[in-house]
Amino acid sequence: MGGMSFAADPHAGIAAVTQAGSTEQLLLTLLLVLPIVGFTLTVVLGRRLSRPWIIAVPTIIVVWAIATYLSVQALIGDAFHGGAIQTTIYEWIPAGAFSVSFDLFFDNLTAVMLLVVTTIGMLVHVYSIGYMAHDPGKWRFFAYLNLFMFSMLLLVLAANFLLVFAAWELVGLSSYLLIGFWYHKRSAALANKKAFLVNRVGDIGFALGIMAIWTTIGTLDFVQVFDLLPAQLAGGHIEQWMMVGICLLLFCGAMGKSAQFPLHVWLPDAMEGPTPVSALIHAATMVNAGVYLVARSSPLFATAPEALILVAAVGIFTAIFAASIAFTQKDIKRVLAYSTLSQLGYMFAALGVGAWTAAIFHLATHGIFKGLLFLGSGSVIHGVHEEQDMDKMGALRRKMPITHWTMLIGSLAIAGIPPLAGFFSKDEVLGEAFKLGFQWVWLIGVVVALMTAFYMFRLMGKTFYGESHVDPHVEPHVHESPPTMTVPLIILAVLSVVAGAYLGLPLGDSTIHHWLAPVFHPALETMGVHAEPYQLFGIDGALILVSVAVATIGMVAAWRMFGFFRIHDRLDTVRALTARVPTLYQGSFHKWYFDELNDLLFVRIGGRVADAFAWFDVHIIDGAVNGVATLTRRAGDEVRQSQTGRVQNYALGIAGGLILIAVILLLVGTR
Amino acid sequence: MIDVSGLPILSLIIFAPLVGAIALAFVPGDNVRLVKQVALATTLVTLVLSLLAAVGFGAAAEYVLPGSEGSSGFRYVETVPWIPFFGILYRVGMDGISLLLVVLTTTLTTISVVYSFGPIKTRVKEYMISFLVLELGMIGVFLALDLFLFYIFWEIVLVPMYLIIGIWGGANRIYATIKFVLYTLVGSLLMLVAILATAFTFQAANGGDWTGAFDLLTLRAAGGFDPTLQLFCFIAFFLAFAIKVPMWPFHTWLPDAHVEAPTAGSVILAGVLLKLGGYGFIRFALPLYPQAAHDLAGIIVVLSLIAIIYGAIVAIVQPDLKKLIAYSSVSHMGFVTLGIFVFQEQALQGAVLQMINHGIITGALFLCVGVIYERTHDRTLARMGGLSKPTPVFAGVFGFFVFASLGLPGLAGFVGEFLVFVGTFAVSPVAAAIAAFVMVFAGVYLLWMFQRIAFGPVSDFLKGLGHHLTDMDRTEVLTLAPLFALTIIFGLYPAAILDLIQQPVTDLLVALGSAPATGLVP
Amino acid sequence: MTIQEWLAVAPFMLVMALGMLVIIVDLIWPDRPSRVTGTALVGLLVAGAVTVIAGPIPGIEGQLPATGQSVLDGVYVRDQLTTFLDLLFIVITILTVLFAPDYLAPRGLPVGEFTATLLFAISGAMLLAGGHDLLLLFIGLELLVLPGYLLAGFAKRDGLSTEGAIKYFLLGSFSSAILLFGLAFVFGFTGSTRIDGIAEQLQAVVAGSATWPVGLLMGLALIITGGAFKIAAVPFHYWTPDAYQGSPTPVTGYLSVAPKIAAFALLIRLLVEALGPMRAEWGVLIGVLAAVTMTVGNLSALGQDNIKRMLGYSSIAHTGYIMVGLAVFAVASDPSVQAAGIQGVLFYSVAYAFMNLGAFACVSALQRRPGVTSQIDTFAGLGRRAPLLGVVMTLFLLSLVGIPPTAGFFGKAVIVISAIEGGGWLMILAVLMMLNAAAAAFYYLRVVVVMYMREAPEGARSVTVGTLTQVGLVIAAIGTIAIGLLPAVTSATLDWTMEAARSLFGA
Amino acid sequence: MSQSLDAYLLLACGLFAIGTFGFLARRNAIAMLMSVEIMLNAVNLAIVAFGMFIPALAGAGQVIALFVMAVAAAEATVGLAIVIAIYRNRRTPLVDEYASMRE
Repeated sequence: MGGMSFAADPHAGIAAVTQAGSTEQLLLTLLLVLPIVGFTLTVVLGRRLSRPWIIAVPTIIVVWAIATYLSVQALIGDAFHGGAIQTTIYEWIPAGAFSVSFDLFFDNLTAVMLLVVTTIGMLVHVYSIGYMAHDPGKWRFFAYLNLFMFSMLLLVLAANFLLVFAAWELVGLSSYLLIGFWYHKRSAALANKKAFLVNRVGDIGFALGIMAIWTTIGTLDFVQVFDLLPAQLAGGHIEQWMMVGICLLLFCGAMGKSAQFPLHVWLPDAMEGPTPVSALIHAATMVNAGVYLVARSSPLFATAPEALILVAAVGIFTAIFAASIAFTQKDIKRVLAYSTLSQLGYMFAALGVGAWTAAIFHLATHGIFKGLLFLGSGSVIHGVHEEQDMDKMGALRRKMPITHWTMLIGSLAIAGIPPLAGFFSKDEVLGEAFKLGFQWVWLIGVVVALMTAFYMFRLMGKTFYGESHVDPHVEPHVHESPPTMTVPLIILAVLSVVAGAYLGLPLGDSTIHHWLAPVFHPALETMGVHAEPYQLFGIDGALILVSVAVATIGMVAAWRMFGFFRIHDRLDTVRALTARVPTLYQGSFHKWYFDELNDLLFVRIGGRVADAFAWFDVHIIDGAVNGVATLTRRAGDEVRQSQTGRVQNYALGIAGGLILIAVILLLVGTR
Repeated sequence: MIDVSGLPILSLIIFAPLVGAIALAFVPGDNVRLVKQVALATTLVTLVLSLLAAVGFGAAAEYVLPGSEGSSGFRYVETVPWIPFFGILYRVGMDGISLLLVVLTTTLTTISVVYSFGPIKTRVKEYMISFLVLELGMIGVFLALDLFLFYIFWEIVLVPMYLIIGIWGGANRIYATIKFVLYTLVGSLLMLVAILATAFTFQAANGGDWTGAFDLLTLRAAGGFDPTLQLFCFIAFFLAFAIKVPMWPFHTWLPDAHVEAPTAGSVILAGVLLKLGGYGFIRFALPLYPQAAHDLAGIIVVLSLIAIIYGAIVAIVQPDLKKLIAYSSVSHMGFVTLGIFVFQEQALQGAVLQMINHGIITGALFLCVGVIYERTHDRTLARMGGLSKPTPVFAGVFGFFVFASLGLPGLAGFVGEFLVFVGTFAVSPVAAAIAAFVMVFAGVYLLWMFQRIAFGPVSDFLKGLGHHLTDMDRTEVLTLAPLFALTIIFGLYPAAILDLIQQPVTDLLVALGSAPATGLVP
Repeated sequence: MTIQEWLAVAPFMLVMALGMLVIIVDLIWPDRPSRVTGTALVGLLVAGAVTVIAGPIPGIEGQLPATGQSVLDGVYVRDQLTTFLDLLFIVITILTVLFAPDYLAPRGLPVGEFTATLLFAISGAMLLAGGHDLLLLFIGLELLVLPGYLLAGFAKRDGLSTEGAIKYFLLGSFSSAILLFGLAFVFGFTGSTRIDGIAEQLQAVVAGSATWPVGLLMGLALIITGGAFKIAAVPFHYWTPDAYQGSPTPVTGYLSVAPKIAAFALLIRLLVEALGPMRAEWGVLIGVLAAVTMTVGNLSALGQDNIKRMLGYSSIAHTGYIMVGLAVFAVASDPSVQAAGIQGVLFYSVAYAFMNLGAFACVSALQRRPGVTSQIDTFAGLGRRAPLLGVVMTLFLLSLVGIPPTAGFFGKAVIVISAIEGGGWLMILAVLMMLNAAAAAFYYLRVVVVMYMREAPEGARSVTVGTLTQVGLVIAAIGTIAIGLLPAVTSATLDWTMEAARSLFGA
Repeated sequence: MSQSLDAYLLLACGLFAIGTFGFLARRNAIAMLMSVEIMLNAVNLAIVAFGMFIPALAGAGQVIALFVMAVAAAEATVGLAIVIAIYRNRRTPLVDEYASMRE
């Protein structure tokens, strides 16, 4: 732990749970009640409102204020002494020994998550006023956004696994609704279904994991689970392999929601939704739920190092895999989507190596700058009249200066250029990985950093610099976006600049470590990780230099290729380069054929299998049923044929029957 | 609060529809308005009576069988000797499970009757009489505590449903209705043999005295039938109930019946009739033949798992809306039987919950299909598309129930399914893991259906309907609103159900010899 | 003869005399058939009243002792069984008398002759009910079937009617000869014509554990064959569909009920009472015959489009069900179980009488207008054309299926429960019976389908049901429902049939 | 031989078999009716034989035989009536042509 030092507070950690005071209870409840009320009112009244956002947006601003107040109280005011508060709303499922309460839980991790979620959520709401201004169905949009905020807040506030699962599904629903917001587009209708279904695949694991937790530990409440676990492990009630199993199952859920390989396929398609949705749900908040889940379950994962290695491997593989696709995509939102995948991979890598704090740190900063980038891209798309293909953009920096500058800041941040936010968090992820003995993670991570810088500046170059490829009809109408859109961009840009420094300094003893130490202390204890002094002029410094260097290399390379600050871009060079490695280019361009593979496996082959089942049902099972009926009738017709209408035949029947009976009786009766 | 303890409230609930049906018989058939009013009034009275029973349920005294220790768990018990020759009683009683199912029945029947005002144009009187008799039968099944009485109600249900599908159904209705009746009869007639055999065994052991031989409470208290008898009788009961549920591979009557039945018929079929099977298992088959139930549980669990997965997979490729939902019922009802036969507290509670919730949600889905059908006279998915635009309210409501059916937390479908999962996992993680795959398959068929109907551009077929394609009218909203509300209420506050069924479930598990499983933490 | 002895024979003698009276009335008022019908109905009610007064009936204080009254040195016995059957026959006759005129009159068939013939036939049935002597049983049987042949061919200008009659007649007399030969063997090898005498003789053989003489076994085989013909058991059933189809519909209704039940009475007297000690020999045989009969009957009915033939096959199936009760008697060793078997036979007979007569009466009502065929299609849209007729027909059909709460359901339940009490392979018979009932539902419900789910053909005329037929239908419907639905009636029927069955065992 | 009951019974059985065979083999309704009469006479022979050889049955046998004759006569009457009726319809006494009712 890079030089971090925190006082081993005996009260720190999960044990220090107190019942929420009435004020906190009210505020926590309001956090959930307000958005759901906003949702309901907007659904009921929205169509009749001249300004459909009039309920939804103020609601979320209030929610943001409450969340910020609570979080600041907890993190800076240290109101709960690093511990947690819990409050019971009511008993949700009282099924005998299986009793699940609607409990809310608030500790420092929750506080950090709340800050990220509500801040970006609030900004996106405001931004949407402008972005959706001309959409006839915008009341639905704001209603869905409120529903999403409710679900996401429930997700971070939930005090037990089942409630998290419930929220997990609800964010999935919101995501489904918002991806399919433009339902008349067939692609949107397909994308939201795909998103929901792929998520459900992961949810199987999550659900089974929850069941496993209940059957092994006997409760689903976070605090109780974490409390009971050590004793039960030590006492042999629970075998270690069970923990590995539980953790892997939970991780399945996380993989689905956070779109980790191979369940990553839904996220790029989810870009069919309106851009604010992509920013809020598919970049800054919902997709982080998987990271949050693993972080929240750190005491469990800490007991299952085998599972953690898999987490790290999946994470870092997704990081490089997604980055490789982001290289060649033409759709501006898809580049960002793959970038999101890649960054989420970083977070999982961090979780996997045991750098819990680093993962959350990156989650927070990534939320800010990726939210910024998406909103910026939305501004661009808006500016060029709903065009998403970067080949039809270029040289927009003069026409959309605010968008340009804010996105440039975002790109620098994600590339990891000091002193922007991404630098601090990414450096911490990579540094921790190296120092905790996962040099392979670090090595791949460094490569990914290089790639990240490259594709981000490719995006910037193709969009804002070089020659304009904008449709000539549209060109004269390209304009900067309204203030409701630019102001959130500016705020996020400012945050991208300062958040990293605020949270990440001083190096080795950063604010965020202080905040999260109580949360992750038990996990670290279990894993036996101990803080080492930070060596700015030793290993830590060297690692910083390496990552900054690779980021710069990537940035400069893109810079040169995509014509920064030049009139003419060098697309010829790019073409020549790609022509030299056609296989790689095509592979990357086609996302390594994963959509095709899925189509083959699940649509074609799966469809055939389902057809076969249906055939079996109709022809074999129902065929057997009808067959019995037909057979019976046929038998009846056959039997009836003996009814010939001729008296002699009938008499023969009687005589035959008589002889048969007589013979039987004589045989039986005289034996 | 009205005190119902002095009234023969259960008999009132059972026979109120009969009174209505008889009254209807004297209403001239061409006075459709009066016919509808009488029918609606009858169902409303029955609904109110059942709600009164529900309100007074907590305060009502539990019946204690003379000569036995402890409560029987049933309230409002009424006992009248019926056929003394065989010791057959008219004995009805109510526990939490039957209370829920009765209220579900009265609610859905009322809704169905209201819904039918529009679509049913021919022979309205006969239709309403059939519905009322159907209601009588269904309520009777849920309340009967005498095996013979139970069987009689069980068979009574058959006739009106036969007529409803056969007279007011679709093109291929006769095939469907005869299949429905014959299939059900095969099972139920064998069950009759088992009932009689059980009673006789009791009588013989009791020195030739028929007293109490058909009485569930007496038989349950006596217990301990010979294993061979248990096995055969259980198999007979199993057949009857498995066909009704319907369990794989006895399910093929269901898609046909659903496709051909009129909307309200489908609602009742899916909402209540399928529950008769699950209820039969819980109320009769398990307490009477616990040994056989244990012996055969493994097979039944496997069949349930097959039903869950298989039903969902087959639903994926159904071109007809009603068929799709019918197969989804096969899958959903698989959870009921799975939950029952793992003999675990949570699973059993989940199974009961699932029965109620499936009744509400699938009933609502069929009503939604009816809304489409009334406007398009078609149910082919391939012809639908983009209904969100011309009929937004409908699309919203339909989507709501689609997600409820999908098991979205917070809505009714989730809790039951999850409890079954949890309970199953505690007994057999492998079974739970297999069943869990339905989470994806259910998503595939439900979302596919929803996408085909609500999303995309408006299909040419629908465009051709022009102004006939109106959004839901007031009656339709009125019928779906209670189900909408119940879906949310039972999703957010399942305790409303769970508290009621805790006692019966515990009793059943004790009778089965499976002590309620407790987590390690109290 | 004492008063009591006169009372004992009074019912069948009254009916016989009534037959003659009807002839006289018909002679006096040849063109007033309603007087004939009225006379017959009044007379039958009187006969019924006399029967009730004579007793013995459980629960009613009659003039005769509950243990029964022997007449003429034991040739005729009026016990609970006799009274029960007599009343059942009288009810059947009343119903037939009610149904017939509406069918016969439009076709120009003489009501007076019909009624007289019918009354003579039924007096034969009543003779059978109480016959306790081989000769008397044979006379009774002939008195029953000879008018039956005439009734079958009553529409003598109708080719089908006469064809059915001659088939029925030829095969019937063939089987009578067979039965008679069997009676002769029994008579010769036991040395007695009295039922109890024979039973005593055979009991002695059983007690001496000697083997049965071959002649006795031959006699048994011949009796079973002859009896099986009369009840229409497979493979002696071939005459049934043809005779049923050909006969005028009210006659078919009568033929499907009265001779069958009377033949069962004959079998009870012969096989159960007289040859009871030999039941080990005939029990299994009857059981197998029962299984084959119900299965073949139902299978044959499945594809049948002529409703009279269909009901004919169905009556064969019902014969199979009733035979289960006989098998129970033969197989069981516990007297109370044996009684339960006979009770099943009797209970089912009552239920069957009401529902089957009712069903045929509906067909007959539909055919009031000459020229209406017996094809099931003629029922199309009946639910609309004649709602009440549709409803009662549905009721009878449901009862024939065995759907509660109807008489038919209880009939099946009582027989099944007796089979279960019998245990062993009778359980298989019970299950087979239930599977058969399920299959049978198909063809009964097909009629309901046609009535309610098919539209009436173009130009179908509305159906008007005659008053007498209406009264008869109501009686039959009430009987069908009451036995199933009204607890008091169900219980009374159960008790009565049980007592009647027990009276065979001298209890 | 002629003094033994069995002989008479065998004769009766033979007659009965002949009657049965006639019933099965002949197609003419009248001939079939005559075959049935032969069967009834066979029975009568057996009954009378029983009466002869078994003292207890002496009286009964003869009475029964008389009754059977009466019944046979009645049967013949009814039968001929029916035969005439159908002959009027069908113009043939051959029963295998009476097959308009069949499956």
